[in-house]
Amino acid sequence: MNGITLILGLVTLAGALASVALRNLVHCALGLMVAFAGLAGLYLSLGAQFVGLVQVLVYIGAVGIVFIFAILLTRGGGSESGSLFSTSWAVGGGIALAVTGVMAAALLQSPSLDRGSVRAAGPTVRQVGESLMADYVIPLEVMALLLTAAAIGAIIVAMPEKGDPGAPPQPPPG
Amino acid sequence: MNELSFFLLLSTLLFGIGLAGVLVRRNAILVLVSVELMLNAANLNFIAFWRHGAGGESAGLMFVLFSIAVAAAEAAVGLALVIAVYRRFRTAHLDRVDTLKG
Amino acid sequence: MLGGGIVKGMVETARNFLGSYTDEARLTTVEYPEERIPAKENARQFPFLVFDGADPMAGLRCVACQICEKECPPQCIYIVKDTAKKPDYTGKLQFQPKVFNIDLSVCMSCQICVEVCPFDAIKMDTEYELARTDRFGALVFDKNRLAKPNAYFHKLHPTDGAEVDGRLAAEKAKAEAKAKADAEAKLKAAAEAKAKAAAAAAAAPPVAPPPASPPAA
Amino acid sequence: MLAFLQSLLQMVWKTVTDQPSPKSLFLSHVPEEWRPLVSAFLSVLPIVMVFPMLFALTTVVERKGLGRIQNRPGPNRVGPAGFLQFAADGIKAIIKEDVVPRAADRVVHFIAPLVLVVPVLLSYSVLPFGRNLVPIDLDTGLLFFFAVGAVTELAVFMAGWSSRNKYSLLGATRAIAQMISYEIPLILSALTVVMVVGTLSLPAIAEAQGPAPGGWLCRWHFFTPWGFAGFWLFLVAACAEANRSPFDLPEGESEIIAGYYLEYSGFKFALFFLGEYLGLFAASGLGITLFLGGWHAPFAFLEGWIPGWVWFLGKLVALILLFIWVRGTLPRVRMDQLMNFAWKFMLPLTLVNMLGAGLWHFLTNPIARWGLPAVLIGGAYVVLGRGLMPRSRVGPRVYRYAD
Repeated sequence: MNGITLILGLVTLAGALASVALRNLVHCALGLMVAFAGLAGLYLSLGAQFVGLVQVLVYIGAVGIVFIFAILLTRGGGSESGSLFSTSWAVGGGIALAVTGVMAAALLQSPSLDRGSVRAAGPTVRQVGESLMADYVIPLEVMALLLTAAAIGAIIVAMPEKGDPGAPPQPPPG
Repeated sequence: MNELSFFLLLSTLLFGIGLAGVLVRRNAILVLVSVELMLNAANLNFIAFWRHGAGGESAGLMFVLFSIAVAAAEAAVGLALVIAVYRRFRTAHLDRVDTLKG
Repeated sequence: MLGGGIVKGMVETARNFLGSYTDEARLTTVEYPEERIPAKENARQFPFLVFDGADPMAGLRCVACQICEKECPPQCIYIVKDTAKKPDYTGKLQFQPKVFNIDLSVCMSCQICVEVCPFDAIKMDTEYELARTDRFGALVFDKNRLAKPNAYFHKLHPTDGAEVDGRLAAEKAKAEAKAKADAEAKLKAAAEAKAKAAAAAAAAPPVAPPPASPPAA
Repeated sequence: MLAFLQSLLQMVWKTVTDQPSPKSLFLSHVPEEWRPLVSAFLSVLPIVMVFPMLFALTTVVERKGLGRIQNRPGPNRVGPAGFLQFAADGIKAIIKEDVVPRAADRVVHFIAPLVLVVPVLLSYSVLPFGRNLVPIDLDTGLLFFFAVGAVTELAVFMAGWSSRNKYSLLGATRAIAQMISYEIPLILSALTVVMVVGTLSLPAIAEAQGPAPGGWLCRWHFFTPWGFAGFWLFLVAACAEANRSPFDLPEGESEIIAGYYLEYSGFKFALFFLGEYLGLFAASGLGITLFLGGWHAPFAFLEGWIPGWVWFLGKLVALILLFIWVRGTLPRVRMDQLMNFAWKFMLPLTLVNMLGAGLWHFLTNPIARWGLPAVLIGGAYVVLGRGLMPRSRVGPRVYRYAD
């Protein structure tokens, strides 16, 4: 653990905090991007080059943009009006704090974390590709199916229905 | 504190922030954002354990790759649902989407 | 075939590109500060005031009738009438402007002032290099700055100038003829009156001298 | 001191003549703890100097070229034949007032140009500019390039949204939609090379396109059926990714004024301009590395005595001139044409192209190896092209009443 890792960790946490605590939804999404970028940096510092770059490509390039489009499509671009938090925010925050505390305590007390072996560097792209195509070929295919189904499903769910009472009013003809 | 426990602590905090976001924020999109944070916390755990694990296994990396793909699918479907809900209720605020009638 | 049109277009632009180096006639642009296109006869930019003779202020045709001020759509003209009068080209005494300002930053070069002017006193200039560093004071032109000799107007718009001069000369000739006729009539009347008076003088003394005739322009 | 200068000169000489590890001798004169920093600095410095300079010259050449295409001389006032115009423009951009709209989101508005330029500069770090000139020889170079390029979309959104201007936001959403649509053909057309060469490392891909043993022609991927198609697909997709004409809808001066950088002025606007051009150069450099043999000469006998970076730079300049030529020729496409072109023409064609690359990889008979992918890709091109054409043929307009 060196200084850069620490800084990346702090950046990630700051981004994560910003993404759940800010009032403006677009700022939240941008905070989420910061957290993703920090995580990608952490992956790189852990020697997982391929995963780190995939993280940037998929999370920042695709998921983040989808979030931003969803925010704009639900008119969340301005500051959120009304209550920022739910009515039971104290209970929820308490539960989250408790879970985090329990996990952190368990973690700090665990004796089995002191492992000596540290991997020198990640597998090369060739190794990643070979294991994807050999050992993990069935999960890969299932994943392809899942992604296709998700794409079709997302289109169908988001498509406006004919005669939907909530659908945006059609402009009068003529 | 060694490196592994640093990363595990980091991922615990990340998970905690995500959990708090899910439980506390009431905008549907922000709930999804928080879910993504929790997923990423799990990914960080996988990578950290892969790095400090024994043997030449790359299962941790593979799991993260698949997890990222699942997260992409989840985000697409989840946000499509949010948009459908918004179209029906004119809001993405979960407390105001409280009817089960179709 | 998809893409054929793109290739055709690319060939065309390549021909333009190479042709512009080999054939100077293709270049349609004018290198402005060094080269200029001579202004067309009907070109117009901003108005100016025409004066006759040598002295700009004495020869100003404007009689401060304020028609242009009223007609100007963006209201960029400001006129104050002078109390002193001066004779115009026909020799008639007319008002003259004490202040005549045109704000060029407001003027829209519509030429309506020229159309409505009954005295051919305001005409359109073709000067366009009017950039100033001060956009408030420096672009308000007063009558000294606006006054330009009739010869300048002739240089800009020869046809228009000839027509205006012809008309003015005709009017002046008419006015002179009228004045002459008037004078003759008056002379005649005076002679008749004189004769009458002479006839009457035998009975009574003369009453008053005849009124002075207007001076010839 | 003399030895230090000598090593410095030797480093420059080794860099210019394509010799391996030019920095090693020089770095031995640097204190131990400074070496990584100096090494990184020496790698970054040429990129930061050469490419913005190339950008500056490109702006002038582009304006002059477009002018000549339109039969006018173009900028010719500042400096000899107008070639110092970029200096005048740069000085103007720096001393201009930086206007930020009152309603704008100031922080995001400030960060957006940086988020655009920094990743673009980062993407240069994996491109091999010459035989031994690659800043970082990443195992995952191609993935790095695309991952870093994906951040551009975010910068565009930040710029458009933070300006609080409806034209900016429209431009940003247009740009993002366009970039996402064309990223898929871009990556898929680049993947054919990865399939054949079997690596994501860009220096290795460039290395694989050297002269065949005993042959006179270099094995550029451009000289194969899938590589030929892939190169043009890549070029079109890169053009759209960089928002270049004829795909410059996000700017669309006639309808949305200037798109996402409408509310930027002065130096921030210059940064956007710089980022856009540097992105174009980077994409061109990637296209050169993937398809046009990187730093290899086209013929084997030219190899070696002309240094590799000269070839790379020459190809880059040729591609830039091609982009300028295209910009001077083609009018801007419509939004629906843009999307149709991406999803109904580019995407299927890149998929067929991948199939062709696979056939090329596995077939051994030279006739089948050349013929099958060529027929496949050519057939797909014709069929898809016919499908894109409107049903009723476009002919000369007939006037029924006015004559």
